[in-house]
Amino acid sequence: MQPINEMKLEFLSRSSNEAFARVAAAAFVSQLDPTLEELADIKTSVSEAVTNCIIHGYENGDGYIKMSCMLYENSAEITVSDQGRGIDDIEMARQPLYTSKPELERSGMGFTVMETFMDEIKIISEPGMGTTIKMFKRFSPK
Amino acid sequence: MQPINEMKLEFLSRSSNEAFARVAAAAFVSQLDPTLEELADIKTSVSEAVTNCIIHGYENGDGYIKMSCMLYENSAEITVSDQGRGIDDIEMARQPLYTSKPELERSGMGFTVMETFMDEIKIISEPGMGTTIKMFKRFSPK
Amino acid sequence: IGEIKRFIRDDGIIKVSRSLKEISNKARVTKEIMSKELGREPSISEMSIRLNIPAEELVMAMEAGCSPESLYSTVGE
Ligand SMILES: Nc1ncnc2c1ncn2[C@@H]1O[C@H](COP(=O)(O)OP(=O)(O)O)[C@@H](O)[C@H]1O
Ligand SMILES: Nc1ncnc2c1ncn2[C@@H]1O[C@H](COP(=O)(O)OP(=O)(O)O)[C@@H](O)[C@H]1O
Ligand SMILES: [Mg+2]
Ligand SMILES: [Mg+2]
Repeated sequence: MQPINEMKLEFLSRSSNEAFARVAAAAFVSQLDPTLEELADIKTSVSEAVTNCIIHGYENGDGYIKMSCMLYENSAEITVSDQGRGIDDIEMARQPLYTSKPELERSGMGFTVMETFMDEIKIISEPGMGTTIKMFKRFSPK
Repeated sequence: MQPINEMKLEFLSRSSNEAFARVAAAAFVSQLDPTLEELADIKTSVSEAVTNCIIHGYENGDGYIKMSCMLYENSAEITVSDQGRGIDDIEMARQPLYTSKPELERSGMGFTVMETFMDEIKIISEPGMGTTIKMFKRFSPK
Repeated sequence: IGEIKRFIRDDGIIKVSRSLKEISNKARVTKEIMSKELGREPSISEMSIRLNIPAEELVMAMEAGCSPESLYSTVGE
């Protein structure tokens, strides 16, 4: 499947960049004319993925986060990745309510939110190498 | 001078991406808390630079455009570049009203607009290699 | 809220373009009011606080109202 449009973004792992990444994804996906609710789903999922890179991937240290966005006729694929610490046990990380940082009052619901709001998510991660989240969303036909 | 924040963006040379690049730049720069007028200056200048890459750099063909944005305490540097045809005579290109595409009803005022709305612009270009525009803007102190 | 939901369902779907335009209109009015109050242009964060919308979101919404060739202005209406 050939994307009809494409962008790639790279930014520092600062919490101030979470809102920026969310708006950048929303502004780009708006080209597909989604509904408000579909756009909110995208924004929430991007927020969760980027926050995970900042807090878990780089543990609030400095690093670069990459986000790419491919648009298709009626769908979008968004990839968010870091080169941080990686995930030891992906199955466990996916469980609702599981968090490795309960001391930070994390809810452990990030991946569950992404799975609920997007049509498909894929987690690729290697300890010490980093984490890539691929999220796919189909939009209601016009 | 160390930037306090930084982002890099890459996207296809589609005219629909001009508005996207403008929003992305403005959203990122909004972290410095500019006035609406300063933001409008940034948006207009980014529009002109990106449009030039699409129309002149790639002559409406396919190519990638890069935009990067560095934030400093009270200023921002935005770089827009293409790997398209390049500019033969930069001095001439900078002249108000000069356009190499009068048949497209271009106004020839793109560089003049950037020079007016930004504090500094630098044009780096080589025929056959591409063009890079560096724009610098200082914001009113709070 | 029930009312709003019913409206959403009856109407099918609310397009992003419309909601952004509403925020954009609100922003324009707020900017005028604040400029008078302050005797200068408000900054984006001052507007963001007044409208209770994150600065980045406000920037995106304002795009909807200002340009004829904007991403959001024509589609779906
Ligand atoms: N980018 C990442 N890098 C390293 N670990 C991650 C990353 N994203 C998620 N994780 C791991 O997966 C767990 C579950 O993530 P999530 O469902 O978002 O919950 P929370 O962020 O609230 O802990 C995290 O606690 C963390 O251990
Ligand atoms: N990215 C670019 N690649 C190649 N040529 C360019 C580029 N940007 C500007 N130019 C050249 O500089 C000229 C002046 O640009 P500008 O002031 O924006 O006027 P206009 O776009 O209306 O022609 C253009 O007509 C073109 O010849
Ligand atoms: Mg999380
Ligand atoms: Mg021009």
